[in-house]
Amino acid sequence: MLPDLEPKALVEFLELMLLTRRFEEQLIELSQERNIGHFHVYIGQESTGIPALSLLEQGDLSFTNHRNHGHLIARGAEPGPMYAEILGRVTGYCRGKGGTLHLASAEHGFPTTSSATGGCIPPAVGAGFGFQRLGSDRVSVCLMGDGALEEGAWHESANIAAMELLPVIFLCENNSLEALGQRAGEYPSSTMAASDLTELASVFGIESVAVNGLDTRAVYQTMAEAVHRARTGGGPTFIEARTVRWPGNRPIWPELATGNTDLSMAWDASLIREDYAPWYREQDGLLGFARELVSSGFLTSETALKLDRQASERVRKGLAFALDSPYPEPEEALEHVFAPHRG
Amino acid sequence: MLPDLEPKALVEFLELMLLTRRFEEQLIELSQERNIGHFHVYIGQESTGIPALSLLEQGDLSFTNHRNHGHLIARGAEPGPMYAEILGRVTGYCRGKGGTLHLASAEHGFPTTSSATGGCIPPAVGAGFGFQRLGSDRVSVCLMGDGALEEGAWHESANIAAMELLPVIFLCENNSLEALGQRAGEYPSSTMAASDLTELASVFGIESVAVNGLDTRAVYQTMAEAVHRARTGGGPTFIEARTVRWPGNRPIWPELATGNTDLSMAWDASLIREDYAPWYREQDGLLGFARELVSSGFLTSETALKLDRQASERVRKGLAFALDSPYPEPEEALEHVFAPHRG
Amino acid sequence: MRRMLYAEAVVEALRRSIEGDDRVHLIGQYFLGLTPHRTMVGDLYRQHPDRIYFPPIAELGYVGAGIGAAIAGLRPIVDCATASFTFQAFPQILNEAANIHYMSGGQTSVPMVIHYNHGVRGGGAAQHSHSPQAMMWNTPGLEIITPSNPADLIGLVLTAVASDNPTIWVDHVRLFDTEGEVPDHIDPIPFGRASIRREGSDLTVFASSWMVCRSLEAAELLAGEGISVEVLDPRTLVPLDEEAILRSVAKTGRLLVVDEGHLRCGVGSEIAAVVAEHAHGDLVAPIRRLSTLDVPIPFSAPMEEFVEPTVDKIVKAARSLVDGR
Amino acid sequence: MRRMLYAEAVVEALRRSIEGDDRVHLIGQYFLGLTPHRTMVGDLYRQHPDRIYFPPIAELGYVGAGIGAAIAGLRPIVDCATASFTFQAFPQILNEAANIHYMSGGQTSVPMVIHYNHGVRGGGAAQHSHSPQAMMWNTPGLEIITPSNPADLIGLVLTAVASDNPTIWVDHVRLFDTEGEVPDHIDPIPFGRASIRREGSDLTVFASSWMVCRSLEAAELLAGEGISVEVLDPRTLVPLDEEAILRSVAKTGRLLVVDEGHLRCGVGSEIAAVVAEHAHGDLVAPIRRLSTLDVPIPFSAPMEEFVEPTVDKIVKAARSLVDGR
Ligand SMILES: Cc1ncc(C[n+]2csc(CCOP(=O)(O)OP(=O)(O)O)c2C)c(N)n1
Ligand SMILES: Cc1ncc(C[n+]2csc(CCOP(=O)(O)OP(=O)(O)O)c2C)c(N)n1
Ligand SMILES: [Mg+2]
Ligand SMILES: [Mg+2]
Repeated sequence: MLPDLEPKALVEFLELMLLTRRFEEQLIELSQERNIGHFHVYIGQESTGIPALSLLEQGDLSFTNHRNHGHLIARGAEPGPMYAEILGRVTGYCRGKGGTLHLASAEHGFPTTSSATGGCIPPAVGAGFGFQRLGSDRVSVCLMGDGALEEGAWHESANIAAMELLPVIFLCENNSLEALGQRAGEYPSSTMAASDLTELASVFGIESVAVNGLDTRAVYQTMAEAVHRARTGGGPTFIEARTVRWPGNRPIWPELATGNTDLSMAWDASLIREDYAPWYREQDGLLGFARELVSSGFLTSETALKLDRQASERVRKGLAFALDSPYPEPEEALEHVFAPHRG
Repeated sequence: MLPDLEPKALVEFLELMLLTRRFEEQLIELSQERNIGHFHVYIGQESTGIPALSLLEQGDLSFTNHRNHGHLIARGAEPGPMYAEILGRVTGYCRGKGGTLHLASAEHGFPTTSSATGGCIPPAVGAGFGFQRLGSDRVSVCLMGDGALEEGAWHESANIAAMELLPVIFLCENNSLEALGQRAGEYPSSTMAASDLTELASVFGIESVAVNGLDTRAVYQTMAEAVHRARTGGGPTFIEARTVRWPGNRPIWPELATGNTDLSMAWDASLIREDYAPWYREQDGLLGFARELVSSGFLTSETALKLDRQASERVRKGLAFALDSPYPEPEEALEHVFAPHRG
Repeated sequence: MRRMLYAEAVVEALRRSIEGDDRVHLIGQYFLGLTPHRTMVGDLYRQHPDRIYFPPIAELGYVGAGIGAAIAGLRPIVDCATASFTFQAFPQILNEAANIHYMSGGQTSVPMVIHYNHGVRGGGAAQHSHSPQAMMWNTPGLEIITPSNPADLIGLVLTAVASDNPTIWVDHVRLFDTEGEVPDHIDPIPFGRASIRREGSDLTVFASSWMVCRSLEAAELLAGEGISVEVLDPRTLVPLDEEAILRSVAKTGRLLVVDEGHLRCGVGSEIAAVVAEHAHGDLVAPIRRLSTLDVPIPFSAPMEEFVEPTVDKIVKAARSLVDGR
Repeated sequence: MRRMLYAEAVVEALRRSIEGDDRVHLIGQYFLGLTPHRTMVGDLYRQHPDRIYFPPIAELGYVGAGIGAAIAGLRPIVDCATASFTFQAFPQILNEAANIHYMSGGQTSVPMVIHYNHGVRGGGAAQHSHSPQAMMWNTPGLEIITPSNPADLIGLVLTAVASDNPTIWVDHVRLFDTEGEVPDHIDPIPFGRASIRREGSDLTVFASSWMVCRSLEAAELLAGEGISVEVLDPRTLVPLDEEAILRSVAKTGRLLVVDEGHLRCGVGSEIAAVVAEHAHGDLVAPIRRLSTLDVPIPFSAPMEEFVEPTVDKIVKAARSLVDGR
């Protein structure tokens, strides 16, 4: 279902979802032409991250992980400096020091990005602690995968967040429902014995809820409640957003298994190919959201296609910017080890 | 209540409880005469460890922690080499290398003792893994405090034990019910948000049960079921045994706050002093067990006192043995870094 | 000038930090370990209850929380108690705190202090006697202070708290009972400036933290034998005052590195390597390292003493370096 | 003799270990990282499904489980994948595995192998490029093997698996594509015996793991300039073949230590210190260390290359040591 928002906001969600999708499809294509190294894509999770993160405000902080592209775009990061970072250019958000694994943009509320599984959890909780002690009403968002729940860092940090009623939202994107090696029906993920991930949080007394990550309305509402709770001293919330792992995401190196997304499949079922029919019909949150927008009359299919072309165009320009950008001087490697001492 | 066992077995429990108690009282007295360093006592937890560990057999392994004296005695370790280890003598179980923090006796099923909080948990689970892979029916016991549940090691290890249905018993002795700084009524321990410790295990699908650690029958039966489950492939069990922290245990350095235990208080209420009356009456599991044994007619008070004298005598001899023992040669420090390579 | 116990200086440094900057919060409570002095931290807590947080037994979680708090605007001082417990927090200290400024391309800083008590404390045995300074130093991105006396301690902590970088504050419970002169007004001490704690001409002894005290004691004894020892205290390992070390070695021609860590890849190895690389021509004798022997720390006192660098061992090593005896 | 890829040798070593001893079980599956070779481990799994365990993302938990399993009678080979993830397991590796034999007074042994892939792999950036060998070596109680070619790898792993001690098996993804001769019959290689990979008279280059390959390449180039380089591969850091190092330095009079870890308190510091202490008189030039620069590893390729020890840097350092250029 669609969130209860002005059409403008909904259209903006679509724009951001399209931007994320085209950004990553472009990246995968690029990776087939040249060796750009290992990276992780957010394809299939856009319907979670984009509505959820729309609720944040200036000064809120988000701590994401290796699968961060969609999170940054959701908060307004630009394709150009994102690509530049991923391609190791000096015009990247981290001046080429971080790459895709550590893509961070402080101006968009991403101070640092850890790609150690579970690595972002303690700092995310700590930012909540900082806000609380500073008497601020800002909130901290921990953007974690289901796999991060297997790390002890989760357990230690959840306890601290719960004990201190910290303004932290754990947005746990569970994309392992279809994980290879999963004991289907038994475990939500391949290596987690808990049969319901939300219980891993509620055991500490943390408000916990599972939502269908493809249902933008559910995601938006749940996140809105969580943000409100955090801002008003109500403590942490754990949200498990269940999405389906994109078929192209199965191998370690992503492949465009389902091709470049054909947005028209959202309203023209005849275009849906047999090979990945369930994906196009039900599992791709972007197609689902566009389908709802168009069928509810918020948008015509023509406008949708126009927005899509605009997104592709922004992505194309961003990539061109990145490819035109220089690499950092090798000596820049010596900078930013330490911040200078003042005074 | 008393476990459903032959009188002989029950009397043996009393003997071991007395041995543990006198062993530690003696140690505290010694620490007032000379500096023997920091140590942790098991006083008040005897009614848990002694019946529980009586269920183990040759080849089973136990992984204990800094509060280990009662565990070793429960499995038949001798006061002499225990004292010797605590006093750094070469006749100690670890030849003076471990001390009280790492008191271990492989022949009694204690291969190594970690005093890092939570440190014993992963190896305990691993021993279960080893037994399972070897096709053996031996079991592994993890002897942990409630505080160890705050460490991430717990979370990671519990998941592994649950996923693999390992023959592991987590015997978690919760002595924090009276902990200083505890938010009484809210949290069972001072720094744990979970309001029921057993849920920290059951969330993984581990069989979990809380027992009154002063109720030897409950402890014995629960442990018997757990051991049976482990031996027969039924997987892990978590037991929270709730005991009351001994008043002498409040400061970091133990003090004989309640004096040397006067066993007669078990049957002669007139001897109970006002200062720590609840302790003598209800919270000291040793007195409680002796009280039940005598009042149920399993034992006369005279026999109980005789056993007590025998325990004190064993402890006295053990201490004399330790004090008579030499320190290791300083050069022994160079041994046992590595086991030799063979062949 | 006042005379002050080192333990008192720890509390004064914490108090000045808390009272001097609203953003300073303490996480953890075992700054003074389990020593009798620990109650002084309790006093501080009673005076500033909203500035100290007592975390769960979750070093990884609470050190990491300190990182996030620093990013959000606090300047936390996080205590790990016994140095060995920092291992629990290594993923956050080594892989997050040390890297964040760098991998964000300078966008984000982590102004936090991480305190621990290292070394052989007497009966700590294998699991409570670590000196992980070498591991911290092997990790670019961490500043490291190793105070050895009350005045330095206060000045260095003030700088650490003002620094925008994660700083490791290395303490030793055996320092707590030592005394020193403390000026009435103490300024922050800039990092990277070694202190010559005793001047001498025959031999340079490099030592940090508690080993400075033992080295000074040894130097006094050696003076009685006519051996003139210069004791150099780096005060901070990161940054390291290489110049001061090379200057001293140029003067004395001999170097003994005393360090409480283990030998292999230790602090002593680094100092020896720096001098071997840059002062080869100045040396009239081989460099000598004196560290804790490469065995886990044994519990029993005679063995424990056998493995650590003692005054006696320092004296002997110095003597043999100077006299060839 | 067969020619074999290093990656194939990894699988052969694992297979021989599994097939040679029922007690050997693998915990973890990323022995070959995420390289294309990784499918070979999949084959092994299909052949011996009951001998490999795929653990959760819980390095502390599963490395610790390996310890307990070893105590209970297995001989586990535990894979931590990328070396940086060993930090998660440090409390178990450094404070349990390394100490257990010692603190139990020899009662208990921990016969396990812990495998990781270290170093700069290309784009791994700050959090996936660590070389924690120095930290492991700073911890008494751990054996460390650092193979650099297929034959050594197999022989060293056989010894590691037979050893009753916890042994760190250091690998490097950049080794996987290298090739080498492997005898048809390989015996276990005793620990503590360095291998002179190339004889030379002007300069000793000490290098381990992947840096051996780069050093050999540099030596070949230097030979063209008339500089004769001896390349010494220790094969095991613990135990260390000090004699072989001192013998080589006695012959050449010069030492260049090449190490992929960070400089401070690194493997290179240790080797430099050993030689400075014991071969001072043999040196005709100062020791020189070449390590990864002391910055977190940057992502972007030009910066990454700038910080690591390259063939070019080895050549230049060697040249300046020999010629004073
Ligand atoms: C400490 C650590 N262990 C292992 C890894 C290797 N690793 C990279 S991504 C990943 C899976 C994480 O799963 P999840 O958190 O669910 O994220 P997803 O990739 O599914 O979005 C793992 C194990 C790592 N990066 N860090
Ligand atoms: C990793 C680590 N952190 C902190 C400590 C300090 N410490 C020693 S005992 C203890 C309390 C442990 O509580 P619990 O497990 O309940 O055991 P109890 O002493 O109550 O029996 C702590 C925190 C430690 N030994 N190891
Ligand atoms: Mg996932
Ligand atoms: Mg407790």
